[in-house]
Amino acid sequence: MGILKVENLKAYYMTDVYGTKRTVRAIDGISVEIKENEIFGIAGESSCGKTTFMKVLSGAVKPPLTVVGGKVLYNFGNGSLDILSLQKDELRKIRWKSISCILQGSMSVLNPVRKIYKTFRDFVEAHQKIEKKGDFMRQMRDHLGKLGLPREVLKAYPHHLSGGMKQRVTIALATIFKPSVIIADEPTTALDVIVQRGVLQLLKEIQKEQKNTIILVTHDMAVHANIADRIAIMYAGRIVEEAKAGDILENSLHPYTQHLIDSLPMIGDKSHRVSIPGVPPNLANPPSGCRFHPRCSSVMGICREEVPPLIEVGDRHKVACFLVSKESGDGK
Amino acid sequence: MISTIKNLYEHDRRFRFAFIVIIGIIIFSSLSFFSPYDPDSSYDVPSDQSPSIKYFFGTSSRGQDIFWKMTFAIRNSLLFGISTALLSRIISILVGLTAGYKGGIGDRILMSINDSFIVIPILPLLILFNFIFQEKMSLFLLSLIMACLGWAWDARLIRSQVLSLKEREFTRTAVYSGMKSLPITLKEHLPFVMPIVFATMINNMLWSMGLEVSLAVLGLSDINTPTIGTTIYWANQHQALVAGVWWWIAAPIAISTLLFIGLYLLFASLNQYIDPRTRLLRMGG
Amino acid sequence: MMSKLRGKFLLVMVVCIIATWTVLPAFAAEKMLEVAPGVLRHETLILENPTGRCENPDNFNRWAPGMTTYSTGLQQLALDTLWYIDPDAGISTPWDNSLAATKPIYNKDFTKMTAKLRRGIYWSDGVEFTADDLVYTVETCMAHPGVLAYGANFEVFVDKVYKTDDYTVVFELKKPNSRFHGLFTVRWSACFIMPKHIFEKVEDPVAFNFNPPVSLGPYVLKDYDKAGNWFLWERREDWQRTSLARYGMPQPKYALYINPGPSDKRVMAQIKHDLDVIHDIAPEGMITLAKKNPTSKGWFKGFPWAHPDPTLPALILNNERYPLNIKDVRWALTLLIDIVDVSLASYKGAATISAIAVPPTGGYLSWYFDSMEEWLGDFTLDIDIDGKPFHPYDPSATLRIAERARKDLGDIGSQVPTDPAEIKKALGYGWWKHAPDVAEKLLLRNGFTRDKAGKWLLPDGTPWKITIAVEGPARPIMTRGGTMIAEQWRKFGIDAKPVVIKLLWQSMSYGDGDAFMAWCIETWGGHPDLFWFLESWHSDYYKPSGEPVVFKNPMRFKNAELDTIIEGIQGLDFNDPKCLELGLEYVKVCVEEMPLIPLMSYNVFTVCDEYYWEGFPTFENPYTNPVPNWANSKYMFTMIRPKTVE
Amino acid sequence: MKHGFFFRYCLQRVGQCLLVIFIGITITFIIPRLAPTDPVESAIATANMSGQYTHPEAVAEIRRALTELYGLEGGIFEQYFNFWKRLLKADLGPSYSSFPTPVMDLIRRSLPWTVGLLLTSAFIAWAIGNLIGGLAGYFSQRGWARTLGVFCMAIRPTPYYIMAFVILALFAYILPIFPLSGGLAIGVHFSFTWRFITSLLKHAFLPSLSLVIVSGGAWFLGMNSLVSNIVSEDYVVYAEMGGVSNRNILFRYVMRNALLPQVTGLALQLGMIFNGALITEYVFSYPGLGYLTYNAVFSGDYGLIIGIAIFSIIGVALAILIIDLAYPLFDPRIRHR
Repeated sequence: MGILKVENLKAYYMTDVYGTKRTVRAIDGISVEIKENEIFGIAGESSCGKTTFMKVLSGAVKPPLTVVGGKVLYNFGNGSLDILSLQKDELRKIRWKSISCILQGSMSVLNPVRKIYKTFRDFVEAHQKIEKKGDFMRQMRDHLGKLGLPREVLKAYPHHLSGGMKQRVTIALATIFKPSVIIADEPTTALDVIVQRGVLQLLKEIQKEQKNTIILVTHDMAVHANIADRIAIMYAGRIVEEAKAGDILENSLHPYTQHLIDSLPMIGDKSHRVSIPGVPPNLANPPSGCRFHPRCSSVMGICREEVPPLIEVGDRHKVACFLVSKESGDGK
Repeated sequence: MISTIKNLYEHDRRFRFAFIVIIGIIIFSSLSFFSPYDPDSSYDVPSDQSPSIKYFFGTSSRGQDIFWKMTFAIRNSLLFGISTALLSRIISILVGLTAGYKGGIGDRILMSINDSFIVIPILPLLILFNFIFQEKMSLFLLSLIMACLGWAWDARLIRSQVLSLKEREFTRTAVYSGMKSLPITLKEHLPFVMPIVFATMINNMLWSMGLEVSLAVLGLSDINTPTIGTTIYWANQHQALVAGVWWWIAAPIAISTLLFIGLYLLFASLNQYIDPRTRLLRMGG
Repeated sequence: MMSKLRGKFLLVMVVCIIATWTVLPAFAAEKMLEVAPGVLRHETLILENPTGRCENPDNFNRWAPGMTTYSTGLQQLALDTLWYIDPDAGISTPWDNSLAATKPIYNKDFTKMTAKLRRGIYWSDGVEFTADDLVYTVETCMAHPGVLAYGANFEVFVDKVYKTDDYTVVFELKKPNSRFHGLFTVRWSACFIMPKHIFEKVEDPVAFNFNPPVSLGPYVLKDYDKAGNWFLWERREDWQRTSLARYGMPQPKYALYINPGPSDKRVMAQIKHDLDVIHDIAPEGMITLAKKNPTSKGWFKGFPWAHPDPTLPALILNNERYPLNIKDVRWALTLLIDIVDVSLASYKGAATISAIAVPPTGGYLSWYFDSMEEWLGDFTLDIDIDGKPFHPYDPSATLRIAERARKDLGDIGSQVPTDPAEIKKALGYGWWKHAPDVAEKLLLRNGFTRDKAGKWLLPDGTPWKITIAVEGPARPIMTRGGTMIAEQWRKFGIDAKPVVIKLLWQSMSYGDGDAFMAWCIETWGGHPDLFWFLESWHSDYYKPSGEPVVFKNPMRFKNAELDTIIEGIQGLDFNDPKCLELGLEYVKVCVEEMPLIPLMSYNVFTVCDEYYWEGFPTFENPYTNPVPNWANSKYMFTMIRPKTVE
Repeated sequence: MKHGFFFRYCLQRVGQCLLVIFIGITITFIIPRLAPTDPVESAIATANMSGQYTHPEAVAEIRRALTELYGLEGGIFEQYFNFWKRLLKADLGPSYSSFPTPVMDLIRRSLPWTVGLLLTSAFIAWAIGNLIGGLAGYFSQRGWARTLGVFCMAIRPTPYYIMAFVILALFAYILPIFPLSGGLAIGVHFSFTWRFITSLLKHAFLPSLSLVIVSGGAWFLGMNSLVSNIVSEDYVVYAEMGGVSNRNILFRYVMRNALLPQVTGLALQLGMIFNGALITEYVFSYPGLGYLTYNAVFSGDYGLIIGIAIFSIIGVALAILIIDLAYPLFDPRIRHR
């Protein structure tokens, strides 16, 4: 089995403000399995539940977010571990050592009034005792050096660093303990293209060296194309397609995936990019049946009534669309 | 408006408490119109009677029924607070909108002046004012002066609200469509600024009524007009506490504390209600 | 982790609370055996300094302007002058030759006064007090008129001052003055004598702060607070070489004058026996003391307790303001006052009221009030009521006050006297009738009218407005009284309003207002002579409104008959019995004209705690004025005795 | 370049401070000119009232001498100019009730009391209010945090006078634990002795308590809401994910950042706290500026009142400047740029 198995996960935001009760079904039945030593990309438009999914994967579930069903099972080589049923102390033990995160908005994840090395020390100290300050500083310098960061960074405050630097520092912070799983949520979003490329390169190198699994979330298909081994496409709280990166990019089956791919700029392609018509659905009141049906150009009657199941159609290629399941169903 | 109140009333305990208290106090103060006694008269009833069925809050050493006296006192204090708050709102809206909209050097100058007014200790100035004006100092003049000194904090809040509004889509649209800045300010911004104006108004009332108590206790207010402060002043004049007429002090302190807490909770509750993040959740964005 | 943190937090809270409650009572338990290190409580008399906190406590130069330490014991215990007149019976007689050996000796036409001085009086630094000190004092003050106290007075009158021997000083006056000795006679204060040997060494006697003060009295300054809250005096080793030694040794080894804070705090302090002599408190405070502290003693054994100062608070009308310039109007306003309510409002009934323009205190009861009683009863206003002339005097007013007070005071109501003779002495002789009907007639006949709502209009049809200026919290009693009078007038339909004026004395001086709750009639109390205040009522000194008044005529009252009376007194010796006759004539003029509405004596609730000391002056034993800021209170120190000798 | 920003920040703060002083003092100059009183007559009237014998002709003499001494001459602009000229020489003129003692002397005598009371109380209130407010904001679901919140909600709007008065009545009257008034016991002088220190603390406790409760309540509420916002900041969420200890997160991440606006808040609130100190001193007869003000009002000493007003404005402005200049110590973003 893989390093992470998610079974029929459902996580809703439940709020009650001045009597307005709302349930936002941010994750509504996701099942996925991620293998060791791969870069797993998750793609989708904004507010499709990607970030929520990451939060649940990292075990950071706080009200109003509530997990209403399903399991998130990790396997770090000593049996499976449901991160959702762990006690706080147990969770603290596996955090950073086994699972670490690179959050969306990395610009503001560093405490603005704390020098970088102190933040590092806080994170390290939480998991192991620091015997000698000198040793610790040397280790950190080495670690940063490997990631191509100058040693002065340690003594700096976050506001001294550029966006790219901050992102590298965050990556450095997330990889101190060589964790098995790194969950990276939009790690490149706020960066310009050149810096973006550097950061991605860095992630790749780390993965190659540390042999860990990276779960990479971004709306940017170009990033996925660049780095991911496998890609899952999320739409409105569900996974609609999952396959190897090459399959998704060249042989996508779901109409939504096709739209995403079409919006990807190609070098030398001067044709006008078409954006997907319509807006993403309101998850507080999602459409019936296939959630993509209001925007789908190939919509059928059944799409409005029933939820298409995620079925395997090829070599670890899964898709949830009646267009496909009908075909393959017919085929059977 | 009604639905907002209903909504808040049903779902915010603080608001419910504040609403009941304030409505109660408003009803209480409007009882003054039915008072059997003139607010200025004394020795209408036996003096120094402790609270009883006949005299809810007891009677004072001046032979006044404290219950009825308090109805006038609360009414005047409320009117004083409201008039100060309304008058100072005019200045804060004017300064806040201008500074926020104009920006640049004008904004910087206005805000420097504004900040000066925030930090200048006002009590010594008010004492000086009262001292100079002596008997000419009526409650209204006092509220006018306090309005002139107490607008700055809220002007700053309004300005920051305008600044955030300016970044929004509709302002740009309005600018591109050639609207003049004043109409933009009035038509587009004011409606969004109004909730914050209302919330700060309550806070300003708290401030001005509190200061009035301080001034009156020092005898620096219009002692002939019954207010919360002058009631305490007269009780002190008659050594109510030492003489054991504690109810004379207790009544204004209890009612005003209730009123102050009510107003403050109202302010806190409204403040949360108009907070953009709460608003987002409320409207289901 | 979180629970650990919470645990710690709770622990800290608990420790804090326990610490607070164990440490605090330890603080409180500190019993007052010593007032200050080495100063034993039972050897110390603690008195209130009514000035409160002295803002410049380092300056003891009594003669310089702006000094505030006069009542800290300085003028009571350390300074001395020629003569003292006690407002009450006095230790032997009201008149006491203090530094002087005899009464003042005038020549026939009052242009020369000779003062004979006592021998054997020494300053606390061992230098003998002689005629040189007196001459030096007068000359120094004259050299700085207007800046050094009394300088201007000397400048106006003194032609020459010289000594004929070490114990005799002669004043040659520029013009006749039969009351010149008044400058050296203590009523509340007077021109005290400077130590020549100290002052002659300083460059500028105005800027000199006379610290530490060299004393001519029986005590010397031992210590004082730099913040001005307390002043500690110690009895001189050589107290026998002071003028007070004639009456024996001053008993307290130490005298401590303190600022005890506002009235309610003074009451608390006395209940804790930390304050032996209270200068003044609100009537409610007095009632509390009467209830709670059995050792607290006032001037009268029971109600009204207070010591009546020879000062007459009155409603001072500006006789130049229309319509107050009309005699009928002034009388109408008088008849609209119900003195019972005013007395209750201001003093809770504990006032000594007066219908005439002299204070009902000391010898004045027999000199003036007994003499006037019959005349007042016969006095009529020239208006007929039911065909008969109206008699405004009401001798029963005080009985009604006593009755109301008895009812209001509840369980200590029994302290209110019931014997009419006793009531008369304590609460006053009588007052004017509350007669709104007569007032109405007086007004109507002067063309005043009422509008539909019953509000009074002036003869020209405009609404009649009148303000009563009060001082507010600075003088609560008067504020309460003035507010009550305004209310009574308002009930009658006159638009009357009390206004708090912090600078009441100033605006009264300029005549800036209609009526003022204040006083301008002050007497010696122990001497029937009225010249002290009356001199400035002479039309020679009259100033119109807008110009500051000269001394004591803020009514701007001008009366030819009165001028004759004043001139008459001026030509008589201070002790001539004819002065009293003329004084009675003055009282009659004031009743006829009512230039100001007399109300009551300035009752001072001086309360003495007989816990450590006893033998304080009282109405039964009126050997001196107990009010502790009066320089006369020095006599008290020789008469009190320690109560508990340990 | 590195210090440029910091330098500009300082310059700006100093400029703001001077503006506060300028505006405040100009107001102070204008007010008495709206309805002038006559200090000469006030002095004479005060002497008259105190029962001292003065011959009628002497009154005129005194009047003349005083007018000359007070030096109230010249047109309005000349007076304004002279006003500033005197101020720059730290001369606030003479007190009229204690003439010719300079107002500066009287203020200097009272100032240490007010500064001592105000600084200690403001600091204690700030520290306690923020500490407890921070804890309560972080553990906002706990019972004690909610109880404290309700308590502070009730305290926060209470006027200073009422709070001070209730405390005085409770702890000096009903339970007579503390002295009713004054700053030191009788016979105690400034010295470093146990007696002096206990006496000082004992007398300062209640006035300071009343200030601490009212302003501490306000800091509590402010900190509480700041913290509840900051806990959802990315760096806090991230540190929590990283397993950083709760204590570290609470103090070094949450409170440390929440303190920044509270430091600015201290500067902005200082004027208001000063008002409170004046009232508290009056209630407890504490021998500072507040009590001096009270006396000045009742002795009609308007020279002194103006002096106190000017002094409080300058004092508060300077105190704020100090806080502003110290702010970079708390916020590295201004310190290192």
